[in-house]
Amino acid sequence: MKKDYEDIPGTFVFDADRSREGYHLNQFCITLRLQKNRDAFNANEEAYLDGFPMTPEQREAVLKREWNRLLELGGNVYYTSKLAANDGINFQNLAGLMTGMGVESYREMMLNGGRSIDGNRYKSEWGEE
Amino acid sequence: MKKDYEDIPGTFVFDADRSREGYHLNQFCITLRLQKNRDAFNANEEAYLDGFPMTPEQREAVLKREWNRLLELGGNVYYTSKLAANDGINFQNLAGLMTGMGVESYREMMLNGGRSIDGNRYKSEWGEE
Amino acid sequence: MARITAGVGVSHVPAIGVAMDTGITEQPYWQPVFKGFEFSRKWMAEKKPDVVFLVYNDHCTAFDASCIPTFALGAAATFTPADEGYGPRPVPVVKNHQKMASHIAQSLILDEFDLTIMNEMEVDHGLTVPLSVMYGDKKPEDDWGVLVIPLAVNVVQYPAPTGNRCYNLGKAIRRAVESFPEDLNVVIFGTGGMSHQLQYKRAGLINPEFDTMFLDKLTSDPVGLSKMPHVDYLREAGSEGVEMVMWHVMRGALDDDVVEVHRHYHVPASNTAVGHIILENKNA
Amino acid sequence: MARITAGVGVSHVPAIGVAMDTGITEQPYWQPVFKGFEFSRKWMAEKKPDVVFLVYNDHCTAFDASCIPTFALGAAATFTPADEGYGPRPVPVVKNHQKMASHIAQSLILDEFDLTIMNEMEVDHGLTVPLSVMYGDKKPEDDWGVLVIPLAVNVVQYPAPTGNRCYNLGKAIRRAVESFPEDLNVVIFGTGGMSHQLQYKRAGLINPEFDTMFLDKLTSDPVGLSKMPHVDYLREAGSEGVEMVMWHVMRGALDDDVVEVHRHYHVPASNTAVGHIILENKNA
Ligand SMILES: [Fe+3]
Ligand SMILES: [Fe+3]
Repeated sequence: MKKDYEDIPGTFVFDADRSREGYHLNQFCITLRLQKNRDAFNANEEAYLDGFPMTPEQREAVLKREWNRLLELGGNVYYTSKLAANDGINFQNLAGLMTGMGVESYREMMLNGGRSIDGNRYKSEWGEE
Repeated sequence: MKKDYEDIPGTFVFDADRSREGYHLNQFCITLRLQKNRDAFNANEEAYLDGFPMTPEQREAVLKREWNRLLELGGNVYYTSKLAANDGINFQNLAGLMTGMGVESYREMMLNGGRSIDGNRYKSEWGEE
Repeated sequence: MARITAGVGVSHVPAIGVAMDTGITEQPYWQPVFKGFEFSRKWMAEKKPDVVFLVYNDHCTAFDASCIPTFALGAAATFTPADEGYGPRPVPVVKNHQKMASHIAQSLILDEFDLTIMNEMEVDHGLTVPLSVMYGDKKPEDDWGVLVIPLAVNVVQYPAPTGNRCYNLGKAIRRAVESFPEDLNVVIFGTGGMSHQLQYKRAGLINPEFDTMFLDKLTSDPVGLSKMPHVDYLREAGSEGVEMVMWHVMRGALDDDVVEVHRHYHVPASNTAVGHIILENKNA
Repeated sequence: MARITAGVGVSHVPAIGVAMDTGITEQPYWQPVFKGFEFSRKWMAEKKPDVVFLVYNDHCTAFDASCIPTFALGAAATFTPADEGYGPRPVPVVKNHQKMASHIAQSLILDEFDLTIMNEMEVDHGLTVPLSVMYGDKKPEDDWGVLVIPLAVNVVQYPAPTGNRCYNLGKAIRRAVESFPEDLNVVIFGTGGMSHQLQYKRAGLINPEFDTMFLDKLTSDPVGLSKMPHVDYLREAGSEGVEMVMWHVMRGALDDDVVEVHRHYHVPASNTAVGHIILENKNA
C-alpha cells in the first residue's frame, strides 16, 4: 500500500501499521499516567516491563530512554511523553531531545517563530530519498 | 420527541432515554458475568448493591427479582439476563416469567411456532392506548 | 488482489452453541436445526475461504453500557471467546488477518465510515456460534482453519445503524478488500436474527412471513430491503429482530446479482427463528 | 427549539492550561497568548450560551490504544478532568446536558454517522483548556457556568476522519440541535491545532502562512477548505497539525455566511502556534 505521507522528512505518521508494531510499547507507556504505576515502574523498571510483551528492541529503547528509537519502533509521542513526564521531561524538552538540538536551542528556535516550513516539506530537501 | 415505536405492545425499545435511566442498574447486572462477582453478590446482595448508585425502585426490583419491573425501570434484557443466569434461569425461562405464561406453557408455545404476529402489532390490539 | 466471493447470513442463537458444546445436537429438539447446516459445512470445506469477514453484534459482553460503538472493527491479533456468565465456550481462539484488518480500517475511515478500532476484544456467542454452525465441532486446542476479521455492530441500544448505512458499509468493505494486494478468498458473514423478542410481555414473537420475505428479497430486491425503517423490524420481527440489519452489510459487499445456493429456516431454537442463507456472486 | 448561534475555533495547548493553573499568565512569555482571549471572555459573558458543543480530541487519556473511536459523543451526566500524568487540572467537573446529548446521539446515528456513545469518560486538556481560555480561571469548587456536550475525534492514529466528513458532521449536528425542542442557545467549539509537530526530527515546525490561509478560508471558502487531504496537513502544518480537521465540524454547523468577529494568532506556546477565531451566524 502506497503511503502518500512517507516523503515528509523527520516525521513518523502513526498509522495502523505503526500502531500494530508499537501496541504493547504504547500500552506500557500509558500506564505511567497514574502515580501508583509510576511508583512501581520507578522501583524496578525491569520487573515492571516484564508485564508487557514488547520486543527486546522496544524494551531496550525504553530502558535507555532512546526517544527517537521509541518512535521508530512503533511508539507514538502521546504515549512516549508519559515516560518522559515520569522523568520530569515536558513536551518541549522532549522535542529538544528528539530533534537533536538540545533543550536550550530548541526553546530558542520556538521563541523565534519555530522551524520554518521552507526546506522541510520533502525528504529530498533533507537529502533523503 | 415522538417515538414511532411506542405503539408496539408488550415491548420496551431500549433507547437512549431508557439507557440513561437504567445505566447503573445495567452496569450492576453486567458485573455478574464473572464468577468472582457472582460469589460476592450471592454472599451479600445488599452490600454488593451498595456499590451501584441505582434508584431505590431499581434496587428493590433487583432484590425481589421483578423481571418486568427491571425493564420498566431502564433495564435491558441482555443485562438483566445476567442476574437471571446467576439464579439458574436461562433466556427461555426468563421469557416464560416475563410473559406471565410460566416456563412450561411458554416452552410449549415456542414449540408450536411461537407467538403469532397477528394481534400483536399495535397496543390498540391489546386494548392499550 | 483479495476478493469477496460469497456471503452467508446466519442466526447466532446462544442456545445453538450450548447444544453443540454439550453434545445434544442429535436430540429431536435440535436435530432439525443442525440438519440445515450439513450442506453449509460441505460448502465451507469446498469454498475454503482464507478469511471470513464476520459481522455480528456483541451482547453486552466486550462492551458494557459505558462505551457503545456503532461499528467496531477488531484489529487485534487474536480474540478470546468470552465468559458470558457460564464460562467461556470451549472453542478455539479466533485468529485475525491483522494486516488486512488494519488496511480495511484505514480504507473505511477514508471512505467516511466512522469506525471504532479495537486492538483488544473478547468475542461472545454472536461471533462464535456462526463459526460453530459453519465449521462444525472444534475444541479449544483446535484451529478454526480460517482467519476472521470481526465487525461488531451496535444493535442493543436504539438506534442501530440504518439498513441503508449497513448496505453501504458492505459496499465500502468490498472496495477495501479489493484494494488489498494479497490474493485472498474472502467470505462475508452477516449474523443475527431472524424474528425474535427476548423481553417483556410480547416475548416469543415469531413471524415466519416476515422472515421469508426478508430471505427472498436478499436476492430479488436487496436495495429496497435495505431501506426498511427500524420500526418495521421492531414491530414485525420483535425487539431483537432488528439484528437483521447486519445482514445488509453482507449483502452490500456482494455483486448486485447473486445466486442463492442454500436456505434453511426453522422454528424454534430457544426463543428464536433460525434463518440461514448462502449467496454466491454469479461470477465468483 | 435549540439553535447554534456561533462557532469558536481554538488551540488546546496543554501548556496554556499549566500557565493558568500555576498563575504565570502575566509573564512575558505568556502575556501575549492570553491577551488575545480578553475579547473572547467578554464575548462569552455577553453571548451566555446555555450549552457548548465541544469538539476536541483525547490525547491517549480516556482512550488508550485498545479502543480508538473515530467520533465519541459523551452522554454521561458529568466528565471529570483526567490525571494526564501530573495530577488532574484544578478546574471544575464538566456537566453535560444529558437529554440533549442523547437526542443528538440518536439523531446523528439515524443520519448515518457511526457514533460511539460514551456513558463514562474522563476529559483531558483537549477539552478543559478551551473552556479555561474562554471562561477564565475557575477552581474545582466553581461551576463552568455552561453545560458541555463533548465530542472526541480520533486524530492520534492515522487516518483521522476526512475534513469533508467533519464538515458534514457539523451539518448533521446542526440538524440534531434544531430538532431538540428546548429553547437553548448553543455555541460550538472546534479545537486543536494550529500548526505544530511534537515528534521526531522535524519537531517544532510552525507554518504561519498555512495557519493564516486556514483561518481566512473558514469565512471565505469553508467548503473548499474542508476538501484538503490529510497529507497537506501533515506536510504543511506538522504531524499534529491534523487536529485542525476538528474545526470543520464547527464550521459545518454554522450558516454558509458567517462574520468573523475575532481572531488571535500567536507563536509560540510551547511547541505550538496558537490560533483562535470567533464566527457568528449573520442572522444570529
Ligand atoms: Fe444476537
Ligand atoms: Fe491536541
